[in-house]
Amino acid sequence: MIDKTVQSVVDALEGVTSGMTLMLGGFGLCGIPENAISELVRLGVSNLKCISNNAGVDDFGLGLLLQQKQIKTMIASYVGENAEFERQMLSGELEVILTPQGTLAEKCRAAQTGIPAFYTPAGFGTEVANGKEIRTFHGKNYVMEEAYQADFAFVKAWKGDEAGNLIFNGTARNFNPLMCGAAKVTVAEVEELLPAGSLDPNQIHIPGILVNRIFQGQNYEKRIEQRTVRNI
Amino acid sequence: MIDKTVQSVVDALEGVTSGMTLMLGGFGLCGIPENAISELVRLGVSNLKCISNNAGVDDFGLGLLLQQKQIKTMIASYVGENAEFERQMLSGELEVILTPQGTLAEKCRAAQTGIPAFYTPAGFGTEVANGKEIRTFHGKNYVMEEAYQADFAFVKAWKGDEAGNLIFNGTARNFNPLMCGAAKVTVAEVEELLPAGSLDPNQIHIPGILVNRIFQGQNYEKRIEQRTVRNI
Amino acid sequence: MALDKMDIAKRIAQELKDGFYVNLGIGIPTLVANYVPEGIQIEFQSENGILGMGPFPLDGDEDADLINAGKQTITSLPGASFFDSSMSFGMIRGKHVDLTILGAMEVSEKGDIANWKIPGKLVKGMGGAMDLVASAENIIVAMMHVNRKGDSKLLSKCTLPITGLGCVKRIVTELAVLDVIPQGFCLVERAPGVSVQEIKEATAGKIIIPDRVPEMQF
Amino acid sequence: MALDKMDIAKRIAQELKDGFYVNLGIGIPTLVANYVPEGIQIEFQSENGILGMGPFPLDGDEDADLINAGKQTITSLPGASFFDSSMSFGMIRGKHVDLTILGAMEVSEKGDIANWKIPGKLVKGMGGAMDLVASAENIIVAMMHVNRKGDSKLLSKCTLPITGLGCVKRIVTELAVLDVIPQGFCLVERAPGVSVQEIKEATAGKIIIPDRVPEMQF
Repeated sequence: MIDKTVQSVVDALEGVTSGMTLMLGGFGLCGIPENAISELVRLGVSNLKCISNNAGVDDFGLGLLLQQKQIKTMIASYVGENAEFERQMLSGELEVILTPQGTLAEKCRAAQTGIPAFYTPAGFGTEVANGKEIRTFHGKNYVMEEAYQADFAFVKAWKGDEAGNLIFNGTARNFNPLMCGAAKVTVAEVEELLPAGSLDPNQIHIPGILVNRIFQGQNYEKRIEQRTVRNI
Repeated sequence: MIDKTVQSVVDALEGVTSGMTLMLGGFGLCGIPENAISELVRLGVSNLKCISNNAGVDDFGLGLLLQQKQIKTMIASYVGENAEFERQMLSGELEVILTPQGTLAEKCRAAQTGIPAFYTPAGFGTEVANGKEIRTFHGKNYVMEEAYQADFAFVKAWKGDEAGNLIFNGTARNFNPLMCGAAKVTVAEVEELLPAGSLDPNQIHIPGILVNRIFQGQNYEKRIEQRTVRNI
Repeated sequence: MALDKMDIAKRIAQELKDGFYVNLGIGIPTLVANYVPEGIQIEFQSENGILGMGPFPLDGDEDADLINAGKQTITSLPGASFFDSSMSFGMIRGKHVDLTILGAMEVSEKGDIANWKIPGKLVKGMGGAMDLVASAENIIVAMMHVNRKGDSKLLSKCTLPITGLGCVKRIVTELAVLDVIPQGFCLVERAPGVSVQEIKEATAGKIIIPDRVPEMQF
Repeated sequence: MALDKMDIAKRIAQELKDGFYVNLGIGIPTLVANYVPEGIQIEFQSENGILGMGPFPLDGDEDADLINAGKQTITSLPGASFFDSSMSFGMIRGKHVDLTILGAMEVSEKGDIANWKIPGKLVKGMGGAMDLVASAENIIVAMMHVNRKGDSKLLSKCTLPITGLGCVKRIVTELAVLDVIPQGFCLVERAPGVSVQEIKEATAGKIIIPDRVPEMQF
């Protein structure tokens, strides 16, 4: 067993510097790497290019990095719910590259799996396809999309083991598995870190080979964006 | 819950006709859809194009279809261990298209996920790349490969539920998940068919949406090709 | 009388067929889940990674790890499954989802849809909409026939940035049900008490009026 | 004296580094697992879908659902995981596997490898070999220096159909360890008692002989 554990979030983020391209898992505030984000704020690294489906809210998630103006470029599919984001985007401080959600997922998975490019129907005929190759297969038009290239990927899992194997919970899975191994260094934080051999090898969502560093996360807030209940 | 159960292998294979393209899961004899293969023999359909990593052995797996000369074209990555296969191939009765194993897997997954084509480094500079587009990304050469198109996919899972959700066991997983939803009709046979709600939604390998018909398999032989043991 | 949002959702729910996997967009489409006809089995997919989505949880049962694409807390039903975003959009692109219901700012008579961006205003992003409209065989748009300024949203050509080309099959508004056919918008049904003339006037794109246009039945 | 297969495997095992994920081909490469140096952690990947592969099972413990790429029954170690073929070759193409050790029929002085097909003879197929050689950063070939007819397998150009171009980094044979460098095969080590001259004669491709060629150490 190859041990991937590091003792703290500080060790986990060693090597992160300003100007890097980072992938961050999560959908909205669900399944975001809370510990890594806090540490990025503490480190004060800037000029970051962040690849993440969303950009958090004003005071949580990637919103914390926006507050400190640490992000220069944001690649996302949906960026509502964030006034500071809006201000920086409209003032031109922040570059925003909007990408269809499925394309964003597949570009991560392509990076993970050594596929340099693929074709998708998403975005054909729209401004998303500008400057990209268009190609017809079986009478339908597709856009060529290339794999992302990133320096660090920060993901959050539910359970993990010392070998770096990960299991996600519910819809907190989302982009997290696809970002593992999709950057030069993958850092996983987990709610529960277990000894190797604790997880059923059949049930592992991401094998440890795709994770470089794993650590026991602390103080998860797991904020809910839209608490919605039924009455009966 | 959308019920995908059918009562027998006969119902499961309804609509299979001669000349069709079939995907069959399994690696060697591990995780092959034994019941579906037996029924294909019984049905006597011929002129089949089969996509499967291997072609079985003389008296088991796809070898059973070869014995009856039901296969016209075989797409596989490795076809050793089968004398009848060899005879038919050398005599020209059987067309064989050899495809790198990872490319075969990815062409199935592409069909499953609506990706018409992708680039892979496998086979560049070899006869596998003949007639295919070559393209350079970041200084490395890649071959363009297209998704498969198939009529039926036959897969074997360990556990399944009425909704068609599947869980695989050990290395019997192999190509089975990738063929689900990769053909017009996906037929899953399982060792244990359970009521919907019996499986943990976190642990499902293939969601039922990718399976059209599911049935309780019978009399699994699960033959071992190379029984190898250690002495201590 | 023009329909309200609940009625639009109710009318769209009549399009659900037994065994359909359905993806619902935010807004009116979400309401469709409340009107699934008796006796048919439907599974709802939410593109953030669940199939077999159930109703909102009871107060106190909310789980931060279980939300829908609108970021609302949800529940899962027996037979549900969770998966990653790649598998989720694989289902969508692979045409495994039978029906997509979503809102729109504009639809053209060619079936083009614009629903993600108003130039000069804040752009929130397309989320999964471009993947959905580029992939689904069967797309129903739920929207108001005219915008707040009184301009028709059914146009000969979209004026706003496109989300997808030639993809909308059917539109349900507060006034009518229309199909997109090669000749333009084909009027299929009128809202109860709404005249063909009213619908014609509210439709800027080319509209085809059959001899008989029945009222919607609820 | 020329090495036997066990010794070739033993020498290759010296290339293993702590924390390496390793894919072993069929034949001599499989034997490398028996000689992992003390004190280092290695995980073996088998491309049919397991990471953390253990030794063969004890008699009676065989599991038909647990095999390696050679279709042999195996076991799994603590920390192991099972996955599908797409994920498995994703690991390989994505360069997550640190070292690939495989056999060859021919290697050229440019690092091309041929190991899957002999025209006119039965073709069994490339299996995962083309994916492996096209992707791995670090490929070691384990093979005999000459074939049964006495012809060198280290050539200026491969005569057999290619498996991959310019991919082999190091070759370990019964006679020598050689690196593929821009100028050709660079002789790195001799088997104990084997002379430089012997190696030179057994090598048809261009061979570069440094001033000092140490003997292999075991």
